[in-house]
Amino acid sequence: MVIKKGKFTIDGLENVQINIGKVISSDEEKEEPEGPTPAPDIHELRDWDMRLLKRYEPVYSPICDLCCYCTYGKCDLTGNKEGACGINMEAHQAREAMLRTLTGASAHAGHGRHLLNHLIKRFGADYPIDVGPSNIKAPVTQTVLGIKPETIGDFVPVLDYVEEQITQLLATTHIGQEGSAIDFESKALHAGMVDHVGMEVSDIIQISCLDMPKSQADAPLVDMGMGLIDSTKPVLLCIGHNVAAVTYIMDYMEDHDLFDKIELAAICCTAHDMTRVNPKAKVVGSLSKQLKYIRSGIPDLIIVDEQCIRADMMQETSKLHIPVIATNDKVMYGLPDRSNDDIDDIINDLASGEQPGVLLFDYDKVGELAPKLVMKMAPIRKEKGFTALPSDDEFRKLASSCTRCGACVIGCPQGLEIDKAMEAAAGGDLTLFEELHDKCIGCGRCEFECPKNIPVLNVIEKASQKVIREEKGKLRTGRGQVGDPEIREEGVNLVLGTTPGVVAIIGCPNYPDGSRDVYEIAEEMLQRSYIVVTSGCSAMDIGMFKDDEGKTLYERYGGGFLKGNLLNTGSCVSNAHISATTIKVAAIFARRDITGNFEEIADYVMNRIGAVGLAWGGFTQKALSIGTGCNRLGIPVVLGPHGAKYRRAYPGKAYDKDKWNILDARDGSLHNVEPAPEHLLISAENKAELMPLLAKLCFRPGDNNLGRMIKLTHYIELNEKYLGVMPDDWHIYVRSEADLPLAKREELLKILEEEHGWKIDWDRKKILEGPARKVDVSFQPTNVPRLCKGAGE
Amino acid sequence: MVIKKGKFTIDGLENVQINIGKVISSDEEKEEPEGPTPAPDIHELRDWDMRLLKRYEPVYSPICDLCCYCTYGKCDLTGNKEGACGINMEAHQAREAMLRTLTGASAHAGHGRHLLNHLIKRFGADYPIDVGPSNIKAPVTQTVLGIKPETIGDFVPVLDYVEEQITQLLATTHIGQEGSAIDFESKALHAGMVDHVGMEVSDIIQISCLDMPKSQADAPLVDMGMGLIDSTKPVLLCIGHNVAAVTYIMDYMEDHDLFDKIELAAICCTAHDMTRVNPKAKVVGSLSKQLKYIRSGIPDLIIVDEQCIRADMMQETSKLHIPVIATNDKVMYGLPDRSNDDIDDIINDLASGEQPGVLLFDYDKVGELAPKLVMKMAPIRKEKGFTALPSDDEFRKLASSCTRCGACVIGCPQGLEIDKAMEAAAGGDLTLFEELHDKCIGCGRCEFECPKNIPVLNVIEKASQKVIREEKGKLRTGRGQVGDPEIREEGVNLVLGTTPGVVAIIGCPNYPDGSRDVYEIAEEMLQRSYIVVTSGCSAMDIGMFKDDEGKTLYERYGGGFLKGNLLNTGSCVSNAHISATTIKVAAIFARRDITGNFEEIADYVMNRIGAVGLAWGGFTQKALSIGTGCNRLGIPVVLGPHGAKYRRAYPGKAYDKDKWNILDARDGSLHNVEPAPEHLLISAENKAELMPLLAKLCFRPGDNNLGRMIKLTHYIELNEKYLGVMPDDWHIYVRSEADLPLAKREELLKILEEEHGWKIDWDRKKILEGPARKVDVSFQPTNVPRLCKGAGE
Amino acid sequence: MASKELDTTRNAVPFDKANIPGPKMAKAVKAEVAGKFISKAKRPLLIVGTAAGDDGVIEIVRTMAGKGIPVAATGSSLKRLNEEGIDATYVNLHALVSYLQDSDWKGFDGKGGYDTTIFLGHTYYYASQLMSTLKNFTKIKVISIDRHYHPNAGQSFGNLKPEDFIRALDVVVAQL
Amino acid sequence: MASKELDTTRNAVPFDKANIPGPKMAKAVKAEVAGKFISKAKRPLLIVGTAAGDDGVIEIVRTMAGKGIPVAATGSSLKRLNEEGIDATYVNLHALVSYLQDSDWKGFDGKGGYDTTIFLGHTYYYASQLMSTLKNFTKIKVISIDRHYHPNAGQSFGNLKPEDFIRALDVVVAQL
Ligand code: SF4
Ligand code: SF4
Ligand code: SF4
Ligand code: SF4
Ligand code: SF4
Ligand code: SF4
Ligand code: SF4
Ligand code: SF4
Repeated sequence: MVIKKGKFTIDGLENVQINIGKVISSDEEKEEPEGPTPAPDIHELRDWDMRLLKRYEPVYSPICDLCCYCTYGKCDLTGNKEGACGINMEAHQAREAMLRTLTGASAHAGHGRHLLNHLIKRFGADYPIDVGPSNIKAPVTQTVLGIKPETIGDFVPVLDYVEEQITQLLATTHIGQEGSAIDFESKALHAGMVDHVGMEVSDIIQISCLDMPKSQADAPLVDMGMGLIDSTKPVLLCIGHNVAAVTYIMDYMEDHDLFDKIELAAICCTAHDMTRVNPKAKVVGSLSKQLKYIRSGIPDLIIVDEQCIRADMMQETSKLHIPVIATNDKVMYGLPDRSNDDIDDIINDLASGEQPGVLLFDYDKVGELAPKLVMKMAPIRKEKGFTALPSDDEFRKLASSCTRCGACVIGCPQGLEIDKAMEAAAGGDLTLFEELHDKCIGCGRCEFECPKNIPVLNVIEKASQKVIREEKGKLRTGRGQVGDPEIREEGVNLVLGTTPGVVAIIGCPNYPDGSRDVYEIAEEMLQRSYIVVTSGCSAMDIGMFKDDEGKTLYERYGGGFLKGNLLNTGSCVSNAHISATTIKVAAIFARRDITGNFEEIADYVMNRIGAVGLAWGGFTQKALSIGTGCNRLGIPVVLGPHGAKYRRAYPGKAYDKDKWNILDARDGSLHNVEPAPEHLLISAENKAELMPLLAKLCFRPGDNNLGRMIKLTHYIELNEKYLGVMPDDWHIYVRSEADLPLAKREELLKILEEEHGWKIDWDRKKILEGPARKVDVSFQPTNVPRLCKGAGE
Repeated sequence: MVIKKGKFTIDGLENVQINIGKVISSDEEKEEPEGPTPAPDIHELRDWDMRLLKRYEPVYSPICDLCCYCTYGKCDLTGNKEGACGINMEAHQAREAMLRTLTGASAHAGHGRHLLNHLIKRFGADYPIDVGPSNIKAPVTQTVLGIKPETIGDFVPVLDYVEEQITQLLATTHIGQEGSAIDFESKALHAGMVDHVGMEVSDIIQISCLDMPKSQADAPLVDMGMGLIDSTKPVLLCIGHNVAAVTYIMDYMEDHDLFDKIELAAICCTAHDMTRVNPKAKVVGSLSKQLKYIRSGIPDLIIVDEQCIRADMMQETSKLHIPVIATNDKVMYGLPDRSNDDIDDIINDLASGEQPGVLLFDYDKVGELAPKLVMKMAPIRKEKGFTALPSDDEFRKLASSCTRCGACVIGCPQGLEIDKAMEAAAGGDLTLFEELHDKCIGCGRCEFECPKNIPVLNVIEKASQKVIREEKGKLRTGRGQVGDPEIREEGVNLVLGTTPGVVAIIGCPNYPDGSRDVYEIAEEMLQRSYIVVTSGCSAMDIGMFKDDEGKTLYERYGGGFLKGNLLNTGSCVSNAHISATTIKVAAIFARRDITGNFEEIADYVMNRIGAVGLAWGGFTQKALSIGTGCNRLGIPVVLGPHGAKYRRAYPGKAYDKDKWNILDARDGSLHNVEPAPEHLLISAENKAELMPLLAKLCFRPGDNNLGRMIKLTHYIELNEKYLGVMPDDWHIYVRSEADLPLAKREELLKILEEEHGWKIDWDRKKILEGPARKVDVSFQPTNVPRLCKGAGE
Repeated sequence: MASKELDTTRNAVPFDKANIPGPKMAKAVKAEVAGKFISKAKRPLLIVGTAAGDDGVIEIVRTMAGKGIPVAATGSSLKRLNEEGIDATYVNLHALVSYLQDSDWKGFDGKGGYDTTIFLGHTYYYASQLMSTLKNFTKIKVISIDRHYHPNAGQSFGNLKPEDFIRALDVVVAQL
Repeated sequence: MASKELDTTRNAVPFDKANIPGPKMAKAVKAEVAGKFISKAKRPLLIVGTAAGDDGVIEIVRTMAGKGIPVAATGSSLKRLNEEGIDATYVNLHALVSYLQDSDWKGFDGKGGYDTTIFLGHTYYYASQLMSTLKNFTKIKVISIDRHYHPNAGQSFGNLKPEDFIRALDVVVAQL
């Protein structure tokens, strides 16, 4: 008898429903012991959190001194006062940061659940997981929950767990719950962790069911950029994150040979996922292109699903007669639900403008209707030439009507000097606007401030037509996970340090100084042989710039998990593969048991794996939760300056020696070590400050000499390059002369002697005295007492 | 073979886990057809919401003109501008109100899940539900999910559903999701509905497992009030909402005959639930007593669980050497987890003050430790006389040191005139403070504002010792659901109107003018034969006042579901029984199918059942979610003036005739009816305004003449009593002379003729012309087209 | 007259310290200015709340009503106003602002909406919230002539001493 | 000198319109007052950010450093300051405020913490957030002598024209 999962009834017992759970094979069972914390509740990893938070003490930067959670308030908490419920500023800020982290986690989990319900309906719960050549198929899930899913249905209890935790955590933001900042931090870290579970589920199921690249280093390159969309064709634009509905459009277009006739393009993560499903689709760009592209009037039809979609969609599109089809109940815009109506009726109502948009939850209908409608709309729209952009004449008039009052500048979140650009443009000089265009995130706030009602964004876009036409890039489609074989190959380099580190450039386009930054950051780190991993909007912006030969970074660098490679994991939810990669290194390279064993793995990652996250333009709650999840796993994260508005960071205090004691797992002995990683969550003000910081945050106590030497080289070089001097703390990362870069060894030894008073044996070029600790190749750094030999005896 | 629920393995197939789900008996199956929306997703009841919201258009009252959700912001939305993400003020306010509603829902659901996990572990998933003499055991669950749970384990998928919905809804607060205010309202209503499910689960499982009163009209009376706690005994104070841990203390105390030796008292809903489990426990009072009672220094030990607990607990208690035991991971205060430690060690550390508090998740230990510890603490503490209250001398000095600067007044959420009271007290007159004491919600904000560092609350409490000593009341312990037999008996009176309505006084003590209001409101409505239902903090405050004979309302009025009775359902989660009662009326009295049939039931409730909710001091997110859940079910709710800070209400526009068209289900014909209920969610400024409003909101289109006559009588009388005049809109509720109160009929007919130009046949005392519509006894009012005969044909 | 010493623009901080709505807060105005402003309104509505118990305030209401400004009595103020013989219409304040948002509303007299609302005698935090509705979602001008500074009004007095309050109101009505 | 016409207290609204933190916002001060205030600090720290590119500003930094005020260079300002021969210590601003919160921190010179921080040359929104930390969680005085009004400082200039800014800074250093 072959027993399979599913629901059964027994003859004669029709009213009894038998559910057969997972069928466990005996050898599988024995594979790996379950760790101490499968599916942990809020408090079960609290000890680990407290270890982190004792070292990386939270710093709060309120963006508001008030609390408005309940109607006892508003309460003024200025100066760490207490509100009417007794909460003080510190705890409230921690609560706020937790709530926003949780919001991010819920966005991913909610997306995952929607997709899971949909894919189970479409493919069945037994549909097998296939992520590529990996035995560890769901590393985050396995580490957090102790579950090893084999089919997509196995993820149902995984999301049950995530949703239970989200509910518990949201409950703690109610008045009169948690009163302690530090415990809110622990809860935020918990939220971040479950976020990575939710993301992993979301991405694995879509990779498996929708045949996306499966750990594919050479995933196809796709066209990207406003300059590459052929606006003479009908342009069907998809916006959002959840590819469920859109796949039906692609299938329909394939079946009906429409990819030549229709320009299928997308913005945000739906663009990633569409191109992962079918690289014939095109990518317009990151979130900041959204309003700009709508205003251009080019899209003839817009399909939205969920997340990072302009809330003013209907206001914007209806003016330009672009019909909108909303396909997800998270975003309904007050539109009528036409799911049960006839396709032709809907098309007529939309094409005539009778309805500016509709809800359509029947994806078969979406698949058929969208191509038909866009082909109907395009000639109508193109004939009328709908666009929000001013004509040349209007442009001049608008620029001249500006009084340089500066209201727009004060309204602009980037503080861009629109007034000056208007002045220049009025005089015929567009360069200021062209520069401003890349820094402008396309938010539209300026327009609400202008007393002259100048449509500022339209003016910017009009002025930048020349540069926009040149916006042509390439994106390597999301490759999904890093495969086990790649880990086996590269793990050693990473831990030895011949690969100096992994820099994960993730998140959104709220950059302080335009999108070129992320390109330059990636390029510099790639040239230095770091592995650069990317995803989401950053992955797109990185592909928008080219070298002198016209090549993007995706064309110049390989996509494998190898030093000096550039990996695009995919959409936001594929960020889970980044944390998963560190877990895999622990599992495969270091042979750690991962099942339900979060603390040990995080401890390993923090002390051994030189990976750092960068959310340079991160502004969403998702970027916060992704970062916070990385933090709980021991991965430091750097934020751009806007990130200070997340209200809380975890900087380290290098000068406080007590904070840098760790244990040697071999004997439980205490060692005072260098501050590595120095910070767990910190912001940087600009790219120049960021570069050496990234290098510094790749130091780990577990570095061997070779690795430390390489990391030190880059740290010193980047500091010199960007801050003009040797860093003033490089020496604290030196444990012996073997840590010193060969080429500079003598010079550095001299500095150590002269400036830091170290004792040097110049004959042997050896350090005799000075370093806080010696290197010991078999040192097993850990922050967790129970992991030490002899613990609990 | 008897098949039961549970997990099984089959011999020889040890690795196959077989879960047998609910065993369904054939006749049960046939009982009631499943309605159209079992376990509805966000959008499945949207049509119903749109019907509600079209009539009761949301009104937004921002408490802040900014949005600070993401780091694109803060954004200034003043004047309905858009933020950087494109959301406008209206949609953002709707989002905020949704988020806070959801927060309330998550608090209840999180509580429910914690309790369910705990009770399943303790009693087994098969433990049967027992709520008293009812066939409809879980009316809300059945209506919303289409599930009829029999055992507590049957609630597992119910909470899975709730948590999934909560996650989906929280996801929509992420940037770039819902952009429409009206759809955020629909989502808020969805959140409110699932909140009632979560509450129902929480209360039913505790009623069933912990042997609480089961639909018991004569549930025992218990002592209540600070004046009734014997402070000479060791005082063990429990605070919160989740009775899980506390039951172990009660069991231990029973087993060891300690109820005579220890004063076991509680604040907030834990007080309700403790006394429901064991009426030997005492009730200190509502939330507003919390800080006051701690400051008195009387408690020798405090046990906290979750919700509505002072966030400054540890700051307050450590000063007074009151140890704290935290028993729930939602509230951990940064305390050390001692769950695995020896009880005596913990006792020593707490008694010595070495640790001001501990976490203890092992409830067996809590049960034993708490009584032991409180007996150890009491002599120590009482000897030292710990209290925060000033001595007589200090009191005079403090009052005199006040400079009457008024900073405290501006800091006080109630704007209480502390400065004047200080002045009077300095002159020896305590009356102003005694008056202020009842209005003071004990929040402590004043103290943070005083430049002279006067501990204002301590001064208030000291000044009010005389009145506090007299704070002695009685509470009828929470009775749980209204039983089916009671509905059978009373349903007819309710629908006929001989019982003029149900007024549910629920929620928190943030009253505009002190707690006496709720007592007076209840008394007036009881005297008028309304059924008054209550719960939570309001239920307590109602019991704190007495008539001339020294009797509380609970002693004066019966506790059955009968006109002129006062029912305390219990703690916050027992609010679900209030909505459940309306569902039961629909099911039992009107024989409507309720299973998965939310819309039809809500439509019935809105048009037929004269029930109104009152959250007079509601300030928490839970009060908001409870109210919002009532709203979706068609029950209007009134808020106290602080409720305007919830940011959104649903007032009706009586003057806009188009809004008051409803259908007759018999033939689908459209009828313009009187505005009943006039509002769905509205605030009132003070009690005088409230009273006639409550009466008015009991009107329903389905009223027959007798019911309308009685309701009209009370409406007119209450208006005259409190506002001094006949209401100016009483006539619009008159459909025929039979609607007019007998005693006043002639007088009223005259007014109708003279002031409103109606035509009267004075011989027959009949109205010939005037009313908007005639009464028709078999009119079947509905707002749902598909419920009309012939619909869809 | 005494207006020289009376400066109603002082101490213009929210009477509830935490009630800071955002960048747009009421302009603190002198009593004369408030009076002139009201006198210029085409369709003013005086909204009198429950806290209008003081005799002095009632006299002001009487005067303003006498000058033809319609009076909406919110909360339970109607009782007192009726006792004083002042003509007023009861309305729930929350409902009233929803009517005011409705461009189709014809006002209490059926002659159309109001362009200016004048708040007097209100529970501070309650009125503040409902002014917020008018501020953010209507073009209606909101002037508070209450004793405490109302950030959500368009114009307001600062926080006044009781005696200055009545003096200020006298100055206001003198302009009508 | 030109201080008569120069009023640095004007236009004291946040340069980011929505940056209204609450009831406590920086006092807008005159340049002389700012200068005197700084001169009275026992342990001042000048915090210079990346936006301090203007020559005029650099000269001010030089002067202040010359008067013995230690300079913390945040962001990437160190490079320029070093090129200009101004002694400064690089520190990440976010990290710096965390050090300043630590009463055990001994400062860059090991002689103890700072009682006054002076902000100059910063990315507006970034500095605002980190001033918020100091404002809410320390007793350290925060004075912004940047060009735009910083509500989270204790004292700040209003929003100044570029030319007035340099004049104001001159007035400040004249007081040292
Ligand atoms: S927390 Fe946000 S919404 Fe609340 S008062 Fe502050 S800025 Fe406004
Ligand atoms: S949650 Fe606390 S601090 Fe916030 S508004 Fe309510 S009482 Fe005030
Ligand atoms: S659209 Fe661009 S210029 Fe306008 S406010 Fe936003 S970022 Fe600034
Ligand atoms: S707000 Fe308008 S008028 Fe003023 S500077 Fe900006 S674009 Fe010019
Ligand atoms: S990277 Fe950020 S902005 Fe881009 S789609 Fe993801 S969450 Fe949205
Ligand atoms: S959610 Fe929208 S309105 Fe709110 S801060 Fe972010 S961008 Fe601004
Ligand atoms: S404790 Fe009482 S008097 Fe003090 S602010 Fe709170 S409500 Fe007002
Ligand atoms: S703040 Fe202090 S000094 Fe001022 S009136 Fe209140 S109690 Fe008196």
